[in-house]
Amino acid sequence: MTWALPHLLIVPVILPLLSAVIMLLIGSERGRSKSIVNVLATLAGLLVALEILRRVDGSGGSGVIGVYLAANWEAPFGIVLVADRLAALMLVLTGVVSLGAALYSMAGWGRAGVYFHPLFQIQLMGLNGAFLTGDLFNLFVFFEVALAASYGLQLHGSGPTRVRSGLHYLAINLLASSLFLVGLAMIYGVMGTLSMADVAAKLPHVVEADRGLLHAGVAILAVAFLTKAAMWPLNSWLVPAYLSASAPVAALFALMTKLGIYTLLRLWTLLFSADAGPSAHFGGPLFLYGGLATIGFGVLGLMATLKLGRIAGFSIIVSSGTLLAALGFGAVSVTSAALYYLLSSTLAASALFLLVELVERTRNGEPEPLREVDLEPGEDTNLDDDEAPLVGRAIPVSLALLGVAFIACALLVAGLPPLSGFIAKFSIMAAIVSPPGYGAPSVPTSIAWGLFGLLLLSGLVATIGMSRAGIRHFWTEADQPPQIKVAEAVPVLALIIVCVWLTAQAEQVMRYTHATARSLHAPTAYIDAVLSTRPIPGPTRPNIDGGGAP
Amino acid sequence: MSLIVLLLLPFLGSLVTALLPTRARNMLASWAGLVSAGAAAWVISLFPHVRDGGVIREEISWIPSLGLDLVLRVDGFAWMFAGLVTVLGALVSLYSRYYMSPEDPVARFYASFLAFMGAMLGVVLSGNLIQLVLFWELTSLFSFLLIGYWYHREDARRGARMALTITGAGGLALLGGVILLGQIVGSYDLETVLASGDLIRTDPRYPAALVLILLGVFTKSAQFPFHFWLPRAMAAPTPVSAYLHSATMVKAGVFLLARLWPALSGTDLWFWLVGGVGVTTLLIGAYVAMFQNDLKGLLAYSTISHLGLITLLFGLNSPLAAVAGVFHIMNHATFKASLFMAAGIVDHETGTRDIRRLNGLLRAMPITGTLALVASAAMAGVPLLNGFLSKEMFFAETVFLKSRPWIEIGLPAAATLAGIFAVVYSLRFGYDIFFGPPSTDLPREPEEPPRWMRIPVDLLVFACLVVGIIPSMSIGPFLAEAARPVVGGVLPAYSLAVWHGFNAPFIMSLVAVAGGIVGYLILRRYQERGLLLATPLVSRLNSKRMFERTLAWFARLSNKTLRVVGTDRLQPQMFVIIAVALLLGFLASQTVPLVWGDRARLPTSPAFVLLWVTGIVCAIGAAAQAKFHRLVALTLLGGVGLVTCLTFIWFSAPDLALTQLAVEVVTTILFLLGLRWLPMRLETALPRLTWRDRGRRTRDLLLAIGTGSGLAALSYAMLTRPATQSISPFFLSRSLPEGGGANVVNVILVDFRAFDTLGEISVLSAVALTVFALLRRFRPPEESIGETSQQQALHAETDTDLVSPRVARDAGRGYLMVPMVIARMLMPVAVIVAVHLLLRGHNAPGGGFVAGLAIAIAFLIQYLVAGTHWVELRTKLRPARWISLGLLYAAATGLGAVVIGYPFLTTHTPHFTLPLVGEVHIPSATFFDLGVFGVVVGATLLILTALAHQSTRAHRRRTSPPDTSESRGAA
Amino acid sequence: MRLFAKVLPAPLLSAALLALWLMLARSTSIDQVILGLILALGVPLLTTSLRLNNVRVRRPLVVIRFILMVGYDVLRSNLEVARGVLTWGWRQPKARFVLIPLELNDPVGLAALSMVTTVVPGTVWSELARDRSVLMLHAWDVTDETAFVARFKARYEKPLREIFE
Amino acid sequence: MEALLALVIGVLGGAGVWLVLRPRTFQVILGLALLSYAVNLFIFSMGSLVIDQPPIVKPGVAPTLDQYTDPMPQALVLTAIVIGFATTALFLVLLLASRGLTGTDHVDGKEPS
Amino acid sequence: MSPLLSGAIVFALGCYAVASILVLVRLVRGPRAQDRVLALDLLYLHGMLVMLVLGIQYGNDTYFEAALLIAVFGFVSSSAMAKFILRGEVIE
Amino acid sequence: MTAQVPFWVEVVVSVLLVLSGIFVVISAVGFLRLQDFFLRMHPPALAYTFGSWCVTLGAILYFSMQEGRLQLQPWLIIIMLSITVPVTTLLLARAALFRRRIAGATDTPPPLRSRQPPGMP
Ligand code: NA
Ligand code: NA
Repeated sequence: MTWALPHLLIVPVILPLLSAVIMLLIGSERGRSKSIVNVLATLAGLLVALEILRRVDGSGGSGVIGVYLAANWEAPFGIVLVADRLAALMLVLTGVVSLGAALYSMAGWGRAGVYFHPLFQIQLMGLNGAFLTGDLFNLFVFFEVALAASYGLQLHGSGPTRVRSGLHYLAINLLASSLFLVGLAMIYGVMGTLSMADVAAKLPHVVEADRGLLHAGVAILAVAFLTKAAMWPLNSWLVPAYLSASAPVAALFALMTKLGIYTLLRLWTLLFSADAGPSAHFGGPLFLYGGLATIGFGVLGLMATLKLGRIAGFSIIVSSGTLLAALGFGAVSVTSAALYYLLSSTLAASALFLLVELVERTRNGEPEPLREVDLEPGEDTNLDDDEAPLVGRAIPVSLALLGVAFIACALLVAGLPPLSGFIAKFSIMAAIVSPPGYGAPSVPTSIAWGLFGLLLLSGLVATIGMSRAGIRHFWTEADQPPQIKVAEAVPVLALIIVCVWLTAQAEQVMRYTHATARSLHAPTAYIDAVLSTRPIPGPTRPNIDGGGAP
Repeated sequence: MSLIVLLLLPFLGSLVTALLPTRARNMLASWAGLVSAGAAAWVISLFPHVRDGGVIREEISWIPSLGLDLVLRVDGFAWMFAGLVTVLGALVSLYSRYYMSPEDPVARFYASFLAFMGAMLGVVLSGNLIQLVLFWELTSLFSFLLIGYWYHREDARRGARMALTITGAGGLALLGGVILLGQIVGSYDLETVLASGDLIRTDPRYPAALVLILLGVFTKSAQFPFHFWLPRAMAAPTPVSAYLHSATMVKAGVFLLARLWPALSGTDLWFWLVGGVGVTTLLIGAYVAMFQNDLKGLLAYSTISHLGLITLLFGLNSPLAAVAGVFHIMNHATFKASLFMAAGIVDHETGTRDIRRLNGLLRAMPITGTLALVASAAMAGVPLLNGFLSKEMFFAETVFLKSRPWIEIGLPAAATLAGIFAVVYSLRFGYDIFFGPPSTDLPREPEEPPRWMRIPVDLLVFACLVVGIIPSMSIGPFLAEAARPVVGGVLPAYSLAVWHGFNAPFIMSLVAVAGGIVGYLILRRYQERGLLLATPLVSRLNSKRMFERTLAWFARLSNKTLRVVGTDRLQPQMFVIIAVALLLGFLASQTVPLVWGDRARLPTSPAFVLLWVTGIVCAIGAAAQAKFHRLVALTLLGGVGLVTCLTFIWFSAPDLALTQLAVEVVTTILFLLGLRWLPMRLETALPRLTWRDRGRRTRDLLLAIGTGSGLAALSYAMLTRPATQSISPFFLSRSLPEGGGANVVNVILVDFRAFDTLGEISVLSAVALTVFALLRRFRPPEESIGETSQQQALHAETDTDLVSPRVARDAGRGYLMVPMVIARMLMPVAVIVAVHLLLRGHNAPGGGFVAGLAIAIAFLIQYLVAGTHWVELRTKLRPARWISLGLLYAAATGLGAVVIGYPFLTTHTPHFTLPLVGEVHIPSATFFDLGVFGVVVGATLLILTALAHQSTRAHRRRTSPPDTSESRGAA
Repeated sequence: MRLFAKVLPAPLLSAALLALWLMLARSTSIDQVILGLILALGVPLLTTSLRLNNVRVRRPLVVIRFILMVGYDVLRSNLEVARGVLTWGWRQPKARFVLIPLELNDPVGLAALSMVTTVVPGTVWSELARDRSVLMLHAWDVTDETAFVARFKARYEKPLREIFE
Repeated sequence: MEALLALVIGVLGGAGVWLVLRPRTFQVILGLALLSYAVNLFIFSMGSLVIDQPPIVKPGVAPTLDQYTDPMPQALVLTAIVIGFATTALFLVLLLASRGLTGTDHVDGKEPS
Repeated sequence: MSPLLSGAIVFALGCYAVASILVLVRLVRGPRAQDRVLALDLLYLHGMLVMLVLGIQYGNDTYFEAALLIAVFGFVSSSAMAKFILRGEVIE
Repeated sequence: MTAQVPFWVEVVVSVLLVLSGIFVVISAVGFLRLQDFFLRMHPPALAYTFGSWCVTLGAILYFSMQEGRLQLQPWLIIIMLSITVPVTTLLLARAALFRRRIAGATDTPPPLRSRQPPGMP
């Protein structure tokens, strides 16, 4: 394992922090320079993430697991940062989405309140840290970092709606954080360690009498993550919070639920793999049924609303449900497909959130309809009505562009061809019904069929919802073309282009996700890499012994 | 690479179109025509390659691991369809040039049109089933854009949406079916699938796969009960209808039926599903078509009927029927396209499509009229026209079918009945509008259309005639090549002669024509009397209306359900989260029975018990008082905090005790600052408790008790179990020699787990910045904007000592004089204490957190006694700067290690030898702690002073009367 | 001299801080003394705007005598009030508000007075007139108000005036 | 002692939960505060109750868990206390903002109908 | 440590605890806010005394840091409350 | 470092602790049972002074003897306490007066007036 730049792993955490500090030092004016710093720092973060990904993927095959001992203390005693394929993938995803959001916010979005850009960077720091850390409590800390910044970003601009939903968002997250701590404490109490790899290594050998306590702790911990990952019935907070947030923030928030998913994926594959003895596959059914229920909930939401922002929110819930259910299968092929789906759905949701703002700008001042649902049409309008001329309307260029972007987002969200949303859905469906012995899940067929059907249904309902909303926003009397700044259009298009790239390069991406899934489901390499990394001998630590747990 | 270019050609054409000027209709039409004609020529030129069962196949690797590669595959059948798609595309392009109004910005039209053509080509050229689904859904998408082209019209919007919903849904079902098929076969490759018919038909998943695929087919081909979107789609411009609803979009369904015929057909399920749906659609479509008054409506229902016919043919499980199906696909495309175009010409020239208003048009437009009449005759199945041939084959198939008796009788009867209906509606289309006395009240004076507009119709009708008269010479070879792959490579014996003798099918044709004419006359009679204007029997059964209703009902139902399973209220959400955690925690803890451990218990100390009696009473009191007596609750909360702090110190956690104490102080001030802006709650102002409230409270109380018990049980179990393993001895043994500090907790915070601490100060910073940002926009409650009641009560007294530091120039007067002296006396002391805590932290209780809080408290005392104004006149605190410098400092300490080649945050303990002092050890962790200190000071002060500033802001906002006495007093 | 005032603006305070530091450090080792000196010099400079300035304390002997006297009073009053509490059922002290005209005007002196009234049980500092001319105390047991006022002024106000004014 | 501490954690947690489920923002914030006491004590209780063995290493004393209490939970609690303080502050300000903007102290920003 | 001193320590701790309970009654009963604030202030004092006695009991001076912190900053919360009662506003 | 403390020291310290305990309880009893707020403000002083001085003194004595040199740190505590306690009591007394006056209580003296008309030197 050769890391030409030994400190590369720390950069995704430190770079945002330092950028935030610089922006704080720049002062309260000079919004322009701050937003430029913001974009540059985010871009640099993306480049670093890409480099990490390149190195982690290495020469293909089993890949390389990068381990960084923060403060030079070996696991399980100190905090380690671990970059495996999954972490690298999440870093890159974060980089792409955040770059989009940062570019978008260049169009004056930072002016709606103070400290937008520093909080943005702190949010990135939290996300990156959470993806990289190999320590449970450190995970909590970075969750809190990301959340603390997200509170500020969600409330950015203030106003009754934001404050109301922000209060709920905060209260629920504080509660979830309490659960996080309780679960964490119990894991420490039983296992005597906080390093995820160490917990995983020791878990098969837990004293039988303690296993109940350990499971209770893990279950409580899971509730915290499931709340953040928006599993029904723990997810009512999501739509209002995301809906009220400003566009770039909502786009960034598309990552926040994925953080919950990531954590579940990481911990469950690591801790409760097939090697975990009596605890193997602990909690799998919960994810399955919870995921199905969550998709169902999302489908209801998509069906019940005309509002584009809500559609975007519920589509996030659907994608959370899909990912949770996929996680519940605990099979390499499903996990691999789910990872691809995660990429596509996150990018799509972010693009959609950015787009929603621009689209709703076209309906400036128009009152919302009284009813959320569309009612039946009046008596059949005569096809031959002379009043409405048979002459089309010219669509202004900006609106046409938005329209194209909207269609792309709709296709992505609904999982319709030809974009990556389709590939993702297809690959999940193909994986869950694949015959046993074909890298196949050991899940009851009825569940697999249920998920299969729900995936189709959610696609249909998303199509209905998106077309309804699209008609309402685009096929309407546009008094004047919407004013869109380049900085706002570019990120939307860029995110869509990334999805197009995902589509075109699906084979390469899936090779990567498949390798990721394979190593996730065989966590020994991860555990070994973490526990065998030794610190650098130094003046205070002249002789590094064999280490390992006492 | 020819096929991929062929496939891309329309899409590229579409892109170019989108970039062309939006109103340059000549250029746009020429371009579209050129592209489609080019594609058509290309396709036609491929015929030699597909002759005699030849197949052209091109593969582009895309996602081989998923079995999804781009496979372009042209066999006879695909070739025939590709020909239809491109040739008709070229004709429609030409036609549209004249049909669309000069004012219409047609760039969007042609762009969507070409893209649709590309998608359709993609469907027919697909050699991979998933790829087929992909293009299939694209046709739905582009047809949506085309149908909704005139989106300013309500009918266009609704029609487009309905089409998308139905066909999109079908496409998803198709995807499901195809995936199953792929799982059965082990490949999505068309050839493999087609070769695995027996494997498929015997697989247990066959029914599911078949149903799903048929859902796709039926929705796309407007089969009953999904037929209703098609008439609605007539809101599209007529060229679109001519293209989509004759030759392409709706034919995609039957295309797939034919395509997968070798793999899926041949079972009873197939027969019943496909045949049953086909015959139903055939009859219903024809029946409804008879009563249509809109030209396009009539054509739409007749299309439905003909599609039903084709479906039925494929459903009969007979190769000959399949050939007939293929043949009818071609014939129907020809005459129906020409009919749509004719209807469009009529509409274009007269301004209406109402059959009742249109009469005797033959005089005004003799050529168009003749063409339309010939085409409608083909539709009716009149001999010497192409429609007759395929219909004759159809009749023959129904007659020679071997099945149950009632089917052997019923099917020919149904076919004949449908034939009668077809004659009736063809007569309505042809005779009703072109004969009789010419209309006088038309919106426009009718005349022949421009010559080029008619040319496509000319060509199509010519084709109808040629095929109808010399079938085997004209269409014969093409039909053979098209049908061969459908029936699996071996064509059944059939003859394309016009005259097969006086057999049963011919009798059926005669009956149909005769019956049709009679039927038409009867219908006409009735309608002249004002009867039978709407479709009898089924007019109540308006499925498109039902569709809309169902959709709306679903939306409403979802909304209602959503309100039950989700909520926008906080309380139920919190309840659910806690309840789920409790439940899951309980269930999980039962993995093995929960038992208490046998670790030696600590002897109980009575004093400690009494202290916690105090704590518990405070906690319960706070819970009880929080609603109406906030200050009381706050006081009680302070009691809880104190006892917690005592617990920490009692059980060997001095660091925690210190921090908890300092946090208590700051939190109390914080709460009090907040209470200033919370108007009083009056206990009497509330209605009495209802039973529902009581129920809710009981429920909450139970959950609270449950959670409390759960927490207690878990902690007791943890407290009593013998500790088996822990990483902590490592910290204890390395703290001093390697971490350079005796206080292990502090060494953990600034060394072993310094990374946590870095995150933690980031949290603190982010929260402080958020609070500041939020308070910048703070709007206090109406009731609290003014002075507090205490302050108002004082206005009567001028000589009071209760002066407000806000207005006083010298805060050291009045009741705050003594506190201020004490506070100012304390300031340097506090600094010393803080420095002490900070520096000693590494070896004894203390550290950056508590030191920072101490400094912050010292400043807060100043604010408290002297007021914001006074303090900020004398010092510039700049808490944000403290935060940023603190963060920078902490990060820089960490990066210092990187500079000398160690991981981030590695600590070093340099040793200096100073004169007088001797050897000095300064662990770099102490510097890190200094950063922590800075952030804590800054964040605490930023939060609290921002809140405190609200008072001064509120007072600045209203023009307060100057305190005259004070200004004099200070003079 | 000016330089001296700049470097050591409050020598008394600096001395107190040094003592405080050494007490906190529980050590009189050379490094702690040096550190204490740095702090004792630096902290007053740092906190100039927020600490007491121009405090002058005269007559150290009076100070010591005063502290001892207060200490004695504290002990005596403690017993008195404790007895009062324990015998509350039989004999209730004559508690009342007492107005004390004040000549002491120095804020620090007044603060010291407030500390004295607080630490001595039986007196509660209740209100000070705005111009510092009258002080209202709540006293635990006052039979003769004039005597109480006279004693209070003599025992506490007078020494404080001597020290601070 | 162990039973007492467990009882205390239970009572604090229960009272916190009760308050967190109440409709008024001030009740909720007090509830969250009580809950964080409970959680902090809970984490603390993972390290077993030890008297007079603070984790401050003394020369000549074996660095084992028999001689010192477990420092790790303390470090975790310390972090949790600080984060808890920060979030409490944020919640407070948010509830004030909500009260000002919506005119009610109900957690949903509107009085229940 | 002799039994005498340990007995005295137990006695003193018990006294503080009993006193805290008595003060708690006032804290809960009030009747007015000033009573409660004073009660809280006294509780803090008792807490400080407990810490000092524990310090003697275990011969460990780390307990004094906490006691000192109460002595220096313990008054702040009760003072702030008192000011709140008096002015309705803590920082003006 | 930790030497055995002479017995007489233990006796003295014990007495001090017992005294402190007794006084603290008395102060609490007084605080609880006295009827009027201003009366209730007196007993706490017992705890603030005698109660804490005894313990502090005991601690100084004990630790000084134990470690063989003067340990004055506990002394800081009573100094700090004496400095800071007045702030709370003073504000509380003032608040009580204020609230009683607002409520119109008859047993409360009127606000103090300055001798000179306000504002005159
Ligand atoms: Na007519
Ligand atoms: Na007193």
